[in-house]
Amino acid sequence: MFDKVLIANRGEIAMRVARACRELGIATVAVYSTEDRDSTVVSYADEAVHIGPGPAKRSYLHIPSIVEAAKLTGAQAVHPGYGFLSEDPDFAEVCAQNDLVFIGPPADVIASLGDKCVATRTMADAGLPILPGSHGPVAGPDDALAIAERTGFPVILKAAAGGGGRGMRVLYKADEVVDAYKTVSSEAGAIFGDSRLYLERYVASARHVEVQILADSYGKAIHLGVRECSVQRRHQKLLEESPAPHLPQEVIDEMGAVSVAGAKAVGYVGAGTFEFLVDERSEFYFMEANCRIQVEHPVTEMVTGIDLVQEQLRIAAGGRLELEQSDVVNRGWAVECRINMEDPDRSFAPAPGRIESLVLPGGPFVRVDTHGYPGYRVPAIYDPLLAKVITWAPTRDEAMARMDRALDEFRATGPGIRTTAGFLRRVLANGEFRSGVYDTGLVARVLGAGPTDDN
Amino acid sequence: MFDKVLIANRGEIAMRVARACRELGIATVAVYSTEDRDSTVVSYADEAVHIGPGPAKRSYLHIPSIVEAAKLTGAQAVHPGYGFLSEDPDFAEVCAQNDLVFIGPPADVIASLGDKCVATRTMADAGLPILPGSHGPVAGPDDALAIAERTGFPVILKAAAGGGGRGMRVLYKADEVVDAYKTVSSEAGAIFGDSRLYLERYVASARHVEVQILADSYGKAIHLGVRECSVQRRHQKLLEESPAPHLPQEVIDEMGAVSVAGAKAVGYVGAGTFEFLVDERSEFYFMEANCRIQVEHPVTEMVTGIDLVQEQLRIAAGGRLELEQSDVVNRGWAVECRINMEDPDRSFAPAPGRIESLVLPGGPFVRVDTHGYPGYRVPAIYDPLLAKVITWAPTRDEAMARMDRALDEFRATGPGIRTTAGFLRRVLANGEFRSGVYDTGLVARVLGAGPTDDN
Amino acid sequence: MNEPEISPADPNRTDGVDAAIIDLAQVQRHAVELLAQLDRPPSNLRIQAREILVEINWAEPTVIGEVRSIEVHREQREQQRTQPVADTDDGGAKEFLTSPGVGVFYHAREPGAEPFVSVGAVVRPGQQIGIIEAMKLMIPVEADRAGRIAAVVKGNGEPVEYGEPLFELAAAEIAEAA
Amino acid sequence: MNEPEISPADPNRTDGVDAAIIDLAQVQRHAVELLAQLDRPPSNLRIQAREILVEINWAEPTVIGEVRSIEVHREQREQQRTQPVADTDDGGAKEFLTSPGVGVFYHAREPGAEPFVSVGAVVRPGQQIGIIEAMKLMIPVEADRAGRIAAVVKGNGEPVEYGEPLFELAAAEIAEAA
Repeated sequence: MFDKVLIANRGEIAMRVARACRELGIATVAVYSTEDRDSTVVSYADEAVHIGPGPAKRSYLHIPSIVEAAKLTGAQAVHPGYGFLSEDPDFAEVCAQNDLVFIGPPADVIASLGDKCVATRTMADAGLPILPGSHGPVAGPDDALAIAERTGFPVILKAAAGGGGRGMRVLYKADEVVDAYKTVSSEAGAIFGDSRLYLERYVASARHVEVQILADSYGKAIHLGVRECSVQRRHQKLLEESPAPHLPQEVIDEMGAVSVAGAKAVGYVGAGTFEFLVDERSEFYFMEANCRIQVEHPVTEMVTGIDLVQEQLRIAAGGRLELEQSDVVNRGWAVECRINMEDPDRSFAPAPGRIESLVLPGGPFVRVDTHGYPGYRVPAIYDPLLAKVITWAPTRDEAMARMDRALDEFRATGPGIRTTAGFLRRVLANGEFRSGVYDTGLVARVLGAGPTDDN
Repeated sequence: MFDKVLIANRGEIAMRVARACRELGIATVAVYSTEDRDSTVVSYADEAVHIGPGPAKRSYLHIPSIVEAAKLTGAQAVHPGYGFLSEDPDFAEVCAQNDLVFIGPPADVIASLGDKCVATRTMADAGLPILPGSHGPVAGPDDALAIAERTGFPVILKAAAGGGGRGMRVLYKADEVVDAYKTVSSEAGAIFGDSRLYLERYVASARHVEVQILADSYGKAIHLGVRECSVQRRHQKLLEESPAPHLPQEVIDEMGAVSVAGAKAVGYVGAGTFEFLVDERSEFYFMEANCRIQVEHPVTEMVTGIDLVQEQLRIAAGGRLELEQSDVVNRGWAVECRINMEDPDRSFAPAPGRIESLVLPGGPFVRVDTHGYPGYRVPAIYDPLLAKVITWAPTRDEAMARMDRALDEFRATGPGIRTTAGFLRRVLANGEFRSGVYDTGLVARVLGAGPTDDN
Repeated sequence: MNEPEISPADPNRTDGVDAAIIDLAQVQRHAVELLAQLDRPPSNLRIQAREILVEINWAEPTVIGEVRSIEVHREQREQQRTQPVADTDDGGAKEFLTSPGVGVFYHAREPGAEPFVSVGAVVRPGQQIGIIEAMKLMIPVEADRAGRIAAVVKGNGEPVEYGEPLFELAAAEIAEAA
Repeated sequence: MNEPEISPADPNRTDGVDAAIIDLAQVQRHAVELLAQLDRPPSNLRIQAREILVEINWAEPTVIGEVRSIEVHREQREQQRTQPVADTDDGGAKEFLTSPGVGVFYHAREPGAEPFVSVGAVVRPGQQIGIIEAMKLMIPVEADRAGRIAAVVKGNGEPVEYGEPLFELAAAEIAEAA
């Protein structure tokens, strides 16, 4: 195992990684920007290195500073967390060149899975079901039209390098296709520096369900079941649960099996996620693979009892995956709520500030992952995530009742501060959510229903 | 299910009960003494009634005020927590007379199990193994000597009404017996108002292992495995774990089976605990049965996934126990540390005061039950328990590493405040504790070893 | 726990309450003077003197009701529970005879009977002023000090908590009667 | 994030730093003036102006070492990391040329060569004052302002973090050179 690991991230995930390291007896190095000099992980870690000013490009995305910080402190490995450099194949490559272990898959795996067209083709070859469509970059507007007509409307045009809901458009009629192609392609070029698009069938009532996998560097891979991530606002997840309600066990098993096959096909190493679109008939289609630990990984941990970050560390250190597929036993139900520093009454506008008092929920089967503390000045320039509240119970209804109790206990106050905790309680109270029969349109419907019409 | 429950307790257990009620949709009534007017549960509960001044005799032990508070607020049931009135058969009786459901076993069961001589005889009749000895009150000093010689030295003399380490004496030679009988008997009379003693074999290397049971009012009973409670200082538990290390599964199963038989024999209803003394050869002997929820109940919850307080509420409301014995599946390992407001460097002298800052551990598989908050003035006149930190992991070693990490995160500061968190880390680091082969003498040995000689 | 042990059978003692009553009006006057001297309006003013607490919060126009600290929540709850102790017009303080227990408070021995005390009556320490019914027992409530009854705070048949005011004593009478 | 985008391949640019540097001495002077005007010593003084932060804590004599809040812990860690900025005997403030990145700092182009600057040297903005080796690349470090080198803070071959002082500038020279 490593003696010392550098954590190339900030916020709650930096604390998450530091805790896993401490439990394994690994010393930690935090890196921080000037904005984050008072952050929890800076005092929690065994060492901390100031790597640059606030803007991420000059600190958390600045590869030379991070690599030098690792070398100066003698860290043997770098944990990238999520976001920032976590899925940057160049960073993984530079780590390797500098004798640092990048805690994640090899650079070439990140590169191939990061290109949606390549990833889709690879996974189709590995036997994963793919939505009807272009299965690769569309050659031009005329090609787009031809493929759309073959696929059948509605269809969706998406940037090959896209993500987070940007660079995509749903098309309902043939006469929209040519103009839309030109617009989305130039948008994609401007945003991602890559104007290639692909096109596929658009599923109106779609669920976003993902499979957690673990693979070691000796070719062994297992899956840890699914997470339901359909509670999204503008493609940002707000709440996740595991398992996925009303998804038959045989579908979950099949999604797991094809994900393991996909991971093996690309030589995946570490913890990874296979995202699927699930339609009304529980048919599933591969969407993309993520090469990082996910924000929502705790729900999988709570139902399986497996610490995913510890597994990442063991695998990166060259350990063999000791878990067999049969060791992964799902128990009960878990749900995670992301508490963001945003104002739900002002279109989720950022609402950061200095936290004067912070009351976190506690008691049975409640877990909180946060970097917040009373007196913490939340920087405005980063991700609005303040805390993840996770609850577990034997059944979904009990887990949701427990989450409602936990969110009610949560308090973060200070000048100008608002959080999404209250809004998440509205989601929990929504009849559609409670039934477990919901899709990615749920949040828009909850918002449309207004604050007094929840049930 | 009840609509409204009164919580006749304070501190962390009042919060624990209030959380269970909230998750079940039950309204809560807190009762509080003048000392506790700023306590967390007073603001957390739906209603709160001021029942008297600080001294427990005039508030938390004052039956008329509690019963009236329940009647004035329309509460249908009373949860007594632990300590205070939780094992007072008179209180259970008064509740029944006032049409209030006492959440616990019937008054006559509490009365019979509260008398050790009666309890021992009853359990011996039900087939539970009992330590060789008097099996009932000793008739006098001469009878004590005869029984001691038949049992074989060393023996222990204990007050029939005793508990908490008071009113007991270990005897190694026949010529000690007569004088000791007289001394302990008069002590017992002074402390407990009952001078009866019993005598049994003294086990030098004894473990304290207890079985959690659940029984409904229709005669169904199950057990939820064991808790190892041998980390004690002067008979006060400091740390508990589940399951018990190095205790063979067949012994655990047998202890569980006899506890269920004992519970059925006395008509037990609710959550209860059967305490056993376990000797070096894993032979076990019934010591006593506790009619309350235990401080250490969370370790059982973490390994079984069953919420014991919710089960208490369901059973008290007349619900049938829906769990079968086969539903109780132990998963992994859990440990609880009790963080007391005491100074380990000053013989664990009380060290209460105003908590200026309070940092609670968080992250994966860590649970905290506390009534503390920043700014809380801890009253000096009650129990020193500030927080219970519970960790879970697949294995004992991992659970202990996680607990060490969690205790390291714990901070409670303020003028005059000290806690036992640091001392508990010394216990965790102790080689004997880590091996899992320890008995109730462990803490004395850790203390004897001094702060720099832990391993 | 230096307080003398008092038997639960004798719950209507109120030792220590006298010592806790201080001049509320004076604290309020200080608060008003202080406010007048401030250049800009504060969002929070808190003045505490012994057991009297005057706390005033001004809602910020931007603050939404939902965002509040648990401390504020606790204060609010506390205000609901503790009877408001308003000052008199002439700036004097009020004193009360308070409830020694939890139960239902009665003014008279039985329905229709004369109340034990009425407004204007002068009471002596130890004089019965009412009854608290707790667990179907009728427990006499006695005055713990002398004074003249200025007002009846708790109505006949109303529930009371420990420490709640039952009768107000006339301020001017206190020194006189003592 | 209105700051201009800077390529990671060109990490030794310091755009925007000029704009962030304000007169530390002025802030410190204000702090001292403020302190002189206070009737009693505060336990905490914190003055922030743009990116300059002056924070002073006075330890209470009653605080025991082990009993400390996470905030105190953080302060201590922070003090270890941020070089202490002591004021000079004559009351003037110190100014530093600081590290624009993380790596190993060298005084000279190669072992044995003359250092880029020595004590007493006057530097111009943009003048090379050293090299930071990061990821085996030798990145020139340039002065971001004018001044006379008063002291060498970071030795040749020592590791540096972002923002660490490399050279001290003589206070008197700052206005002169500016």
